[in-house]
Amino acid sequence: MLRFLIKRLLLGTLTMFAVSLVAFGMFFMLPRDAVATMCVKNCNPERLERVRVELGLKDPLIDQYTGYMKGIFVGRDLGSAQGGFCDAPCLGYSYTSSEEVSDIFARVLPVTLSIVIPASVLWLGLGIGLGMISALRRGTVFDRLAIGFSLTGASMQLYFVGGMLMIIFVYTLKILPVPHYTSLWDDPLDWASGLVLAWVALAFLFSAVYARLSRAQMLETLAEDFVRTARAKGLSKSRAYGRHALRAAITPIVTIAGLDIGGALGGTVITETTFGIQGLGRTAVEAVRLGDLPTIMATVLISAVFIVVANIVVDLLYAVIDPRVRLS
Amino acid sequence: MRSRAILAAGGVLALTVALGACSENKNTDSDVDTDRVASGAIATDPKDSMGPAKAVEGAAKGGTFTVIRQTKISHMDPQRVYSFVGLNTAPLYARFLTTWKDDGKGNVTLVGDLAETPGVNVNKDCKVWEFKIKDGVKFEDGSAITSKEVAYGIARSFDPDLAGGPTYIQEWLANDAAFDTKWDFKANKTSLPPGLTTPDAKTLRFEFAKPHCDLPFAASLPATAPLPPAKDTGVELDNKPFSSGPYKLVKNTVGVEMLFERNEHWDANTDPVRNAYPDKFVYKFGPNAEAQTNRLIADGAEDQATLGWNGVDSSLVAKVAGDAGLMGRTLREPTPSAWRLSINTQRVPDLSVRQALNYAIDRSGMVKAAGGDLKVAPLTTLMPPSTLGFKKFDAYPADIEKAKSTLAGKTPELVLVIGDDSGAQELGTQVKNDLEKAGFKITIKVIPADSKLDETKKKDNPWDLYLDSWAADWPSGAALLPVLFDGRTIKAEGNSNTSYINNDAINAEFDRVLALDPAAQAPEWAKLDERIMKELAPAVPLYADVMFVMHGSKVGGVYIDSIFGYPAFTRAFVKQ
Amino acid sequence: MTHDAASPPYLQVDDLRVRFSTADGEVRAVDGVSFGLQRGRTLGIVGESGSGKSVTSLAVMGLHDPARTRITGAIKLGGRDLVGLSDGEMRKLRGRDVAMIFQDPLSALHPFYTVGRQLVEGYRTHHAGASKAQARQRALDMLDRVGIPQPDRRFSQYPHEFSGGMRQRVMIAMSLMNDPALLIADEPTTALDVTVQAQILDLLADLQREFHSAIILITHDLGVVSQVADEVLVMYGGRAVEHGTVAQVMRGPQHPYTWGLLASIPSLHGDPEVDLKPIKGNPPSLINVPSGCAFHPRCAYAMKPEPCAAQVPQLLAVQADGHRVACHLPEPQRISTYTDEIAHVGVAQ
Amino acid sequence: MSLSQIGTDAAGVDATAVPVAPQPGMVGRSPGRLAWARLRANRTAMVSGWIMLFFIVLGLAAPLIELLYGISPFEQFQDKIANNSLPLGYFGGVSGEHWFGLEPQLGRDIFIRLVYGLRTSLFIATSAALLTTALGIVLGIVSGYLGGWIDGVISWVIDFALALPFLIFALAIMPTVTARFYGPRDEIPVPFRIGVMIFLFALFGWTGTARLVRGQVISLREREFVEAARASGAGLFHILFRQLLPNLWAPILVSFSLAVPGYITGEAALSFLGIGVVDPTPDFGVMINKSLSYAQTDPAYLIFPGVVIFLLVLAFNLFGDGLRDALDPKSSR
Repeated sequence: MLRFLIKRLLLGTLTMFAVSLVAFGMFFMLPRDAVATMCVKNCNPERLERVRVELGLKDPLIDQYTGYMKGIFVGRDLGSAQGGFCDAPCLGYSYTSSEEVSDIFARVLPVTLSIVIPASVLWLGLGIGLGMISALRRGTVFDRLAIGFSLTGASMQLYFVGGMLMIIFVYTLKILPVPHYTSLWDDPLDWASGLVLAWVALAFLFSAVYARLSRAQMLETLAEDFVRTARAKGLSKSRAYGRHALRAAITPIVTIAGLDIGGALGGTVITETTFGIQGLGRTAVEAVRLGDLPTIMATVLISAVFIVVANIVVDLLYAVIDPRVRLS
Repeated sequence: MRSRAILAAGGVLALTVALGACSENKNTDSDVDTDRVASGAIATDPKDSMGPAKAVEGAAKGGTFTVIRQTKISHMDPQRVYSFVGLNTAPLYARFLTTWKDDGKGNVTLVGDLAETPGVNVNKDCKVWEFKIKDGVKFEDGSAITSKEVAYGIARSFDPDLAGGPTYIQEWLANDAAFDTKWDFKANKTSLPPGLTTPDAKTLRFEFAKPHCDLPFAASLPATAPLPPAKDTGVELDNKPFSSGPYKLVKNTVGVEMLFERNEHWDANTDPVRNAYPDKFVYKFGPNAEAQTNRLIADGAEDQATLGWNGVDSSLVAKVAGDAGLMGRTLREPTPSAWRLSINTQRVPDLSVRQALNYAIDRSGMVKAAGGDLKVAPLTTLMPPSTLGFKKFDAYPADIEKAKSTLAGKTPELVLVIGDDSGAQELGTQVKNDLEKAGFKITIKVIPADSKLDETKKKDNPWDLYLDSWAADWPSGAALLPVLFDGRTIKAEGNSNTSYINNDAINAEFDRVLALDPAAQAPEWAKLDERIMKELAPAVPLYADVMFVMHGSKVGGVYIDSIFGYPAFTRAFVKQ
Repeated sequence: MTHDAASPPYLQVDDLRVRFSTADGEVRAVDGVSFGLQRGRTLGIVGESGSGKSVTSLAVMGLHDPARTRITGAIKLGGRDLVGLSDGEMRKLRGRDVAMIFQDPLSALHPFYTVGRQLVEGYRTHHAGASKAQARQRALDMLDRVGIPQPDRRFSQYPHEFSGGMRQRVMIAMSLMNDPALLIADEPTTALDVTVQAQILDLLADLQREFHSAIILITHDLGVVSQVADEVLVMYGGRAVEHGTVAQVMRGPQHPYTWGLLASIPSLHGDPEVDLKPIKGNPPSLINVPSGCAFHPRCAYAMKPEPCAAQVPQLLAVQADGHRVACHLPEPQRISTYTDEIAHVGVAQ
Repeated sequence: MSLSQIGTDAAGVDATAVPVAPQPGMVGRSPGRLAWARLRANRTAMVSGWIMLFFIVLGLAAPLIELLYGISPFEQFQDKIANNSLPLGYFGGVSGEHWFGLEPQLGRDIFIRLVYGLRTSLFIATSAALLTTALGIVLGIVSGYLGGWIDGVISWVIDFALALPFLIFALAIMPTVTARFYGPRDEIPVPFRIGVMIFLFALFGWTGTARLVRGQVISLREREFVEAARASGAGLFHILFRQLLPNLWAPILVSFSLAVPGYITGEAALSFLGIGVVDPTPDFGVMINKSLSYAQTDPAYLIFPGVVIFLLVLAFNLFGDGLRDALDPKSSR
């Protein structure tokens, strides 16, 4: 078990390293000049060149890369134009927004978390609940409605659902404010009302997928011999289905849920774009558009960390749930 | 059964269809005064530069005025402020050498802000200028503002770390575009740049190698804000500027919110333009134009004293325009942001082709493609109507047949480069379709919007046509025509003359007019505008942006400033 | 055998019919089956897949989905009719009065729970007052009883840590936790190695002597039946086609289908030159059961069209005591055909 | 005709209780024919199949439809646009001439642009699904069958590909690649952009199929027929693609059929973000992106493309589900 964990962690580190290399390489392949972008009206070639030197963009790529990575672990000096020494974990100083990238994160990460966490609770609850119930009530009207719901949801586009939700609830019924982000700690009610449409849209789409998945999984599990054994022992339906079947049916769902949530934490670009909320996803997209290397690196790394960690967590969860994994 | 859910979804759609279909979209008249003519003067009487500012009718003191904006303000350090939002926010917490008295309708007067008058042209040759600092002007800590702090502010704008702000004064003092190599601020923090002196605590003196009659204008930019050397925190000043204006920044959550409260040491009697009615100003960042507009349409309790900086979203223009009640809470004025289709004359040397391009563009379609007549106003001149001395003319009235005959059977193949931002793509399509009707063959090249900006500024850029905009830093033709069309300034990159036109006769005209007294220049620029269009046709003027902003029901006193075309807050108040 | 022939049957099934409604039509999985079974006796139910043998046993357990299953007839357990009992009532019987062992012990045990937990759970379901320790002791006793070494250690292991035979022993231990009067073993040895098969069958026989329960052994293998059962019920197409003691059915089978089953048992004593004879054709659809005798399309001796393809043969007693057969062929012909053509390739008892 | 196997249709406690009893009529039919027969019997799948076919024909026949409809996707009708840049008239300018109305601003016809958008979308989705499936099959089979370090490497690459944020990379790769292949004055041809999109999908999309195939292969690896082939000295290629692959076609076909609607959505999403197809090429994602901000003032602009893409994806999903049921009756239904 410990060996397994160590192996997973090592592989995860390797993945992160590879991701950082790719992200770094990607930036230098970009056909755009971040420095030229930074200057407004008064740029001349000499000044641009001096800024490039200042930012270290003239150093060998290897030095730039190691410099950046060093910053993450021990911090580094960014120069007087970028606020001097930057403590570890230093994610660098944004070229375009004149602030430390970690400050940008402190601003946009809560936004993405505020979208993803409630939405995932909603979609997992709704999706798994629907799927399980419809599997147990196979063939009933409920089941058919649930299938219809999940197929509709799985075929919908987030931006379309989002647009329609806004037309209905914001513009026509006027019962919700235009989607926006407020800090949960400042005003919980405004936080919720500003994000609820994003949650609903995400939950609608994802829960459809999870309803389908968990229905199929539950049906498969219900057909398993051990469920019949449980019933044959005289266990009640609720116990046989609610415990024995559910526990077995939930494992593959945990895997997918882990990866989905991990991926979503790395940025819900389309959700953010649809609802006009500035989270990690849009920040990343804008950073790429503007060629803002430190922000690109940091967003890519953060979202990769989420995915890699989610992967490891899923593996661990799997081991907790399934003794066959744990003991092999 | 499965279809039932689909039916239900269909029902919701049908509902919204019904909602959408219940109103017919018709043509409406916008009442933007696109033909207003600007008038301007430079105040010579020191009384004009003294406070207090003229009271605004119906205004009351107190309350919190809120501005919402999509993204944070890139720089708050006055020496680095150059964005429109920065330029119009800086007056809250900083004072400059000169400033504009502005009625919001194009009638402006340049007055002294910290200075008693907008500068004295000592030898009448525009080479030596003197400013006398007013008595009783103070920083937020109560210390007096003298010519020393103003000079220090100008000096620190030489620091390459503090880039971003305008560079006129630095370049004029150093007589070199690479001013920071001429004088190193970091190495000489206790001295002043060449040509800048403070003979006494009241006097600031500029001595230039060449005449710069525009100095009083340039001095109105926030870069002339004062700063005591002890309060210079370098790049950190961006987050916490040291106030010389009526408000001070007391809380700054970068990118989220800024809170300004009164600076008790500011004296209204010294200030000719700032009324400073509200007790507090709050800037909130995040919501996009659409969200801002929707909030303001709703006019909820928390948004009644709020202004949406990013304007009425183009998607909502129709909604706002169709509702007289909402229109009553909007400001709509043409701005100095003028758009043109630049023609790279290095690649399109044939004047007849450039003239044909001019004939081929149909501005009424352009206006629709750009979002309607509440977003843009058609323009046939290089200078926008907000320029002092503006005179309307149309050298090439839109006419496809005329365009064809001007081309005389030629079918020029031209490449139009546009950015990948969504607005630009519509315009690109519009331009392409217009031009192809006249016989051009247009290739649209889409590149990232931000790199388009600097790529087209490279002299050897490979494109023929591009959409460009220019907003002058002061409403004088001097800040527009020579900047955009003087061929002698063309360098390898970073050009504003993106038409790369270089005509000796015109260049000579620039020199002649620039040497005139600022007041005398105005009509000359208008004549020169027409001459450039007729003789060189280096661009196709398209339209000027219309500023169409909305505010809550308790907002008063806000106007669209005539210099930059953005909401200005010097007279803002919260209705009680 | 210690049974008392005069005692009333513990399980009495009368004219049991089980039907499922499916999208494709009604499945007549069991169609009029009757039999009785006393405590201490073992009944082997034999047939191919789809013959209705498993459905019969599941009907006794009450494990069908009530929404889609129609059960008619009577299933009397200790005098009480199970047909029509609510799931709640049925639940109390399951595992206590009737227990079941399934074919594949690996899939029949929950992979995520320890063996001990699964045993204890069955016990405590029916012994509400029992403490955990009591239940654990009972489980250890049962594990020990079914021949699992080191029950203490094994108690906290997971099913995948057991071998196939050991798993089946666990299943048996689980079924015995509550001293059931009736034990249904659905193909308990099919998934096991031959040597292990014999051990498990021996174990079942031992346990039966000890606990004096009735056992229904479901299998497709007449050979298995001959080793442990007292009686045999041969099913085909949802109907009983032959019923009698092991001796009667094995020595003098009278239904052509039974002959086919017998012929497919490899025999140590038979002529090695004669190939095994699988029954030609496929089992019948239970939605469109062939008319008349369901076996007639595959029966080499069928008298077509009348009466085999037209009339459903009744399960009628033959001369020998208690031996019943459902076949239209005249009894003498059945006896002679068997002795002349079939017996020499079949099993010799 | 009631041809489906009765037994395996059941689930829950009945599943193993009901005997599998194929009908006499089915004996001797190949699994493919059986599946086809089951598919034919599934009304939902057939209806969605027809809708799917309708969309495909519509897309393929786009130029013909343009001819009949008489309006090109690039033609502007700005005389029908009001000075607030929205179409004149009711519901986004719907009229006998413009069935789905006009786009705001430029005034192009929405119907004909949707027809062409369909064509783009279907082409990209189908090619991407084909490519990713092929890639996934090869890597999945190799990884699952060979095991060992090859499996380790491929599995790590899968993890790695999953850890890369797709949209960000797509955003970065598109301009990089186009800059590498085309000069600054060249218009990027639409087929090239489409090609890059397909390539992007292939680069990131093969992992799902590879995982699926790998799992299946691992379970098949020790089966007799593979052992037999191995014992008889069959080459690796033979075992992988002649022995194993034929046993995988059912799950592969299902994953392919469900990948197509996935890529329809994906293509629209990329274009929605301005990464994929760009104006003036007609495209769903581009249209929806633009229409989103008109949700209040011109909802028709959002609704027409939104509903079309929804129906398209729904038809593909329903058909894919039907196909899955037909190929693998034990699954969900």
